[in-house]
Amino acid sequence: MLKSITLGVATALTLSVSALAASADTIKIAFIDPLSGPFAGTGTNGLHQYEFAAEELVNKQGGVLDGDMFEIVAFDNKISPKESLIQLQVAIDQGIRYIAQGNSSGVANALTEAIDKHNRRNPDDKVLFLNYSAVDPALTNDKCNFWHFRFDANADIKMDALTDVIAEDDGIKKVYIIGQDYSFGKAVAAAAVRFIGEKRPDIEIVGNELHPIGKVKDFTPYSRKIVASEADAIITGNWGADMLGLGKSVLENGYDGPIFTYYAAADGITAAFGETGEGSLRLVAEGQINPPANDRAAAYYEAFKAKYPDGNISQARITNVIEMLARAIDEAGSATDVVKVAYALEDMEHESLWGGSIKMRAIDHQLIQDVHIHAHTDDGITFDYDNSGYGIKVENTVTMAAMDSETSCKMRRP
Amino acid sequence: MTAALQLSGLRKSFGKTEIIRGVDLSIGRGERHAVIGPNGAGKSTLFNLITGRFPQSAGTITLHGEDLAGKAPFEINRMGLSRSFQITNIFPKMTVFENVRCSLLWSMGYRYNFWSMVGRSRALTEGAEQILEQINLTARRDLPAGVLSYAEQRALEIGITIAGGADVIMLDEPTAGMSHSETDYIVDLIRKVTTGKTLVMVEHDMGVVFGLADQISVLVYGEIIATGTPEAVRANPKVQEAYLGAALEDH
Amino acid sequence: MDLILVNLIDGLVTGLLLFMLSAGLTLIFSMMGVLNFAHASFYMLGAYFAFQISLALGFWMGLLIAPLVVGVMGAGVERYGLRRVHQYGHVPELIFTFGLALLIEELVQFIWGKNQMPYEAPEILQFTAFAIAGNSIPAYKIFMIFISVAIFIGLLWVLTRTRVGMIIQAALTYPKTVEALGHNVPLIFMGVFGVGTALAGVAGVIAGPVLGTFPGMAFVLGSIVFVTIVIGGLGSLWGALVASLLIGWITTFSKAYNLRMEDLLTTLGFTKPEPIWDSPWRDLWSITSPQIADILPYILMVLILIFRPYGLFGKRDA
Amino acid sequence: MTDQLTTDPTKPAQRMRAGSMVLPLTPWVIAAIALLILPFIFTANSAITIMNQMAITIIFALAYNMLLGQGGMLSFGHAVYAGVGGFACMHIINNDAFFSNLPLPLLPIFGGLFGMGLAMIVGSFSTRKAGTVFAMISLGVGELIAACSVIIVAFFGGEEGISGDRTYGLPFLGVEFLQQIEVYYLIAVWLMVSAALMYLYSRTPLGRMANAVRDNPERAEFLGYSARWVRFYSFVASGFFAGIAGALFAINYEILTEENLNTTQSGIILLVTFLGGVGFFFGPILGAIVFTLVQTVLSLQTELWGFYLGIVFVVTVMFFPGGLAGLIMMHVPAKRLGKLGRLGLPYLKTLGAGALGCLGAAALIEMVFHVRHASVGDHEITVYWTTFDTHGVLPWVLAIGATVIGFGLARATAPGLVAAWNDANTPDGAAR
Repeated sequence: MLKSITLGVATALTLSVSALAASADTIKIAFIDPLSGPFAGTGTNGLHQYEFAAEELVNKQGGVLDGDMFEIVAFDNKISPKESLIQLQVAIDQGIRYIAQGNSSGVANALTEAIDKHNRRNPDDKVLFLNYSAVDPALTNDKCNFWHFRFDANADIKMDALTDVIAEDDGIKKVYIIGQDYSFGKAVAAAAVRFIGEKRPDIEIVGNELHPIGKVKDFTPYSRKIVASEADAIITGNWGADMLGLGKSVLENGYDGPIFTYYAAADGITAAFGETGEGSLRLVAEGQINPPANDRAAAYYEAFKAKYPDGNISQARITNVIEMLARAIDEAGSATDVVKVAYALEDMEHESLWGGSIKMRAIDHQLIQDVHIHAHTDDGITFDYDNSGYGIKVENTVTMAAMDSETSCKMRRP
Repeated sequence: MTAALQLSGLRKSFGKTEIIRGVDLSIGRGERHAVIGPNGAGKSTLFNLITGRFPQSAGTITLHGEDLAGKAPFEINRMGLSRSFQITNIFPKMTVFENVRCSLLWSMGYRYNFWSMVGRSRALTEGAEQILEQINLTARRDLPAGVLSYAEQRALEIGITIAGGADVIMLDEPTAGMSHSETDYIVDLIRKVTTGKTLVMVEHDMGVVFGLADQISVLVYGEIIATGTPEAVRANPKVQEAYLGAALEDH
Repeated sequence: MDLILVNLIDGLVTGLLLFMLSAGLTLIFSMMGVLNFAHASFYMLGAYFAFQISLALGFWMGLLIAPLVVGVMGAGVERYGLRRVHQYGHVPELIFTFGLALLIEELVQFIWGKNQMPYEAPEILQFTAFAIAGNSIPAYKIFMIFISVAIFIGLLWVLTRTRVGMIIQAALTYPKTVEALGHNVPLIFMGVFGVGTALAGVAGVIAGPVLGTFPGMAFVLGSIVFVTIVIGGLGSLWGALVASLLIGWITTFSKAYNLRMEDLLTTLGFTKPEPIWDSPWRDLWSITSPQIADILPYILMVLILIFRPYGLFGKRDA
Repeated sequence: MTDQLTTDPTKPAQRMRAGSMVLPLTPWVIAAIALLILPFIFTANSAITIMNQMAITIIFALAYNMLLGQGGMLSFGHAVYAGVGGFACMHIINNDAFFSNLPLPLLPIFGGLFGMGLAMIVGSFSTRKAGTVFAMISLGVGELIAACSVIIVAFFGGEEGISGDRTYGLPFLGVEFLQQIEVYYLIAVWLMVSAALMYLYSRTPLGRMANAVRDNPERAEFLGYSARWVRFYSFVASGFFAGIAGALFAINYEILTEENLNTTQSGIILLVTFLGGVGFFFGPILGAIVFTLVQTVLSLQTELWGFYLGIVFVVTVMFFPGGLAGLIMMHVPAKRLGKLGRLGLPYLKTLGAGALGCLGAAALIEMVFHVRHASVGDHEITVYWTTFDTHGVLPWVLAIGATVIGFGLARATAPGLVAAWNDANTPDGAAR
């Protein structure tokens, strides 16, 4: 890992010397995500998935254009917006045109604005932002711009899919919504209320609350409220320690219904939930891991595990990013003219490695794809997470979720 | 003419223990007044009451006719009363010159000024150098005060005390812990720098007391049992009985 | 009504846990006049050591050994670190413990990595002790209450019934005098620091399985422990107990009930501005008690410091 | 040899006569020239961004040192003053009607005023006491405001913060601040102005009394000054300059988030200031430069940079309480005696050996970390531009050897260094 960080990044201050344009035979993609600090695990795992995807899906297939190779250059942003902007500058100085980032919508918001400003102020070295994981709906709505492409389904789309499943379950009469007190948590709560109101007006929302993000030591009082409310289902957008804390606490304190959530897999969480989470955890995500959608996907996952025995493919969409970018560059006939590449990405249709077809919607640069509801289980798992024996298995699928959903994006095109 | 410092019915208790048990004392302008008494008589407490370090339990203290009740030390200082401490109390990390200059700032009207440079003020520099001259520390002016010898630090403390131009100077055991030659030196110094000012001091060394004071009060168990000229106090049988015998044994 | 009882028990668990940390901290402060910023880091070390020991020897040996190891480390820190820094004054001491807290966190990450450790309560305690209206009270929580109360009683006994305790008590009120009486004050300091950190270690051992054993656990709890002893009154053991329970219950109850600022403001006679999403006060109106539960102790502390700087039970001014 | 304050009393230091003291211009002129030409040496935008970051940190650290170094007040929540100043500026930037009439270079004044305003409110109750009470209130207030940043979305913008576009201000002499280099010069000018003002402040009566109150608040009270008000004014002044730093942050990054306010940021500035040295005016400047470099450059080299930083910090507090500046100033007496040269060889011996030991130890730490945490099968590590297998014996022997030999040699040569040090600090012919 050390190697990969040092590889691309010459010492920052001597950059003036090394700030040459990318050489003709490599196309560099800057990976700006946390590689140290509390989220380093997630970041590092993401980096491995990028490196592996670039190697397997592009470089081993002969590269793009006339044999140009992809190279992932890692930058540690310590999950701080400020650091991200510095690293963005470093990346641009190195002649990198493609910025990939995913962890934290806060960082993504900072990056998308900075990139928009940069491209306006420096028309000669424009860059594209490949957002593979930040799901704040605003990024493809009010805050959308031409340079930003989102490859994950946004929070609203996922909630749409999630509530489809809830709507079909007649056993659910009462729902408790709880989340972290920040933009994403609020977006999840708002979407949940909206969609449940539309699809199942008879469901009573017995609780809708926010708790401080990353500050709650003990979720017991929240669990008590949830148990006391006699909710049949919990919806939460919590991630990381907040997800683990909330989930374990409600289950230990007497709750036994389903917990619908976004992020409760891999990075140690699957292992930590283990048996406790069986039968309760329901995750909404794109990318079918179990059962493998096709032989190619299975082979790809096996190869990945052979290279990173401790790793997980927890962000299947990364392969879509790499494949679609490669195709767009080929179509545009240039890796340096990012405007052309961006136009090539717009409305691109693609067969995902993980099954199903996907499409980059032009009006808001939101990728439309199949969204699955997974169950946390150890039954029928081909590829487990955290080598724990437990993994996630597809239970329901919404094809091309939210294909015609509305957007408030008013894209200004160059 | 009002007295420089007037105490009436002054009392102070800590919990149930009454340390100062009704002190009445009047110190005239220009007087050199020494408060003596055996250990634990309450001399330092009396000092601390006058300078606002502790609030009194009862009674009044007036400085030039103004009541000091409820005043903070810095307010009392601004009214023209300055004190030294039994345990050397200077600014050890600052230079000797800085120590003296800081003590001049308020009296020279700088208050909380943050727009003029102290280094630019001729008056400040000259004032401070004059004080250094008086306390014979000119040669040490640029040393951190903490590295001075004990006697020098005591001299500096007296310099700081008088620098602000207060007309009532209170010295708490200025010669404590000094050798004979050092004591003589400090006594001369005190006499020199307090000319024309009201001096109140607590002192154990009878030589110093009789050499400096023109009025003496004897404090025993929180009460003043005698006040008068050195000769009168020396001759007072009550004092001899209550204090001098004991004190002489001590030393 | 049932829920109130459940919350009282939950709050008690939180409060007692906090007390085990703040008891050691307040003892250390009263003896040495230094707020040990790294106190919660020793709590974290306790959890990690216990986890490591439990892998080999089981939970109970962890409970026994880990606090001892932490205590020895604490004594070492006092002997070779703090004592040296002491000569520079209080501010460098505070900065030293602050640096130590950073270093311990980095050290833990260095050794155990960044993920949460699978440190679990022992099998024997993994059952529901009883349930009140569908809310189960895990046996482990009862065990936590039991341990903390036992420690409190033990501490009280040592402090009031033994010679060492007398000396420490005296040192709480008259630190200089005790020194003058010829007691080996540096040794007492080292001992108190060791015991204080060992107490934090115990807290870590028993809290690790419930609150999670991860590198951020010290940071999450760190500042709240200071808040506790400041509210209780620096140097007061009873104050620490009362403040711990107070904080435990305040946070538990404000999370368990949804008090809304909107209701409060309306009761006070304010009218809600319309449309609310356009008003500069929108965030004030939408505040709910769970949202601010964890910052209530800070508000309480600032108020206490303004109006009663020596805390609820403190005798000496900080 | 650790305490830079103990000077030989027999040899009065030849300090500049206070009476004739004017701003010693030379270092300032050098600094100004350096600031002017740096962008011509480091031309990359990222280098300029890092220099901007450095300059902002310098201003913030100097402001912080007005409290810690000059006023003796330890704050655990100073980031909020910079942060609030920055947030206020961001709101000004987003207020089109007002901002389009305001030249961008004047914006930091508003940041300063807002930082100062907040400092006045908090200072009114926090500065009554110094020491632990002040530290605790600063921590409490810091935590409160940081927590508010996600609750009070209208002002702080929640988790994603608020952002704006600096270029919509009134063009200043035709400059619209589109490019980083233009922002660089704006920040550089403010750096010079703020640093000079803060330096001059320390020379005013209030600045001098801040030192006096730090050393001995009681004595200061008996000189006519209220220790509380002296602290209050220091606090407010510090808040003002912190606010300026925050405003410059807003201009440079065009975004402010919760991380500008949180306790981590407050801790960092304490670390920066203390590492640089609180005893001298230029200490925090050194600290800010070194820290920014460590953060941006070392963190690219190793994941363990926080670990090394923690060690360095604790070692500094324990052995060099004067920080970097203190270390440098320790050599002033020897230089005055003209005997600095005599330290060269002993330094080379001991520090060279010590450096070898440190490098060995660092390699060892990296290897241990790699063996413990690298993914299974990943045996390759690159340390000091050399790639090798961590499961082989040779690298371990080398690293352990370097550590042992390095520290062993350092220890063996240390007495020689101490002797040389004493010699260099003793005037020739002085009887000792």
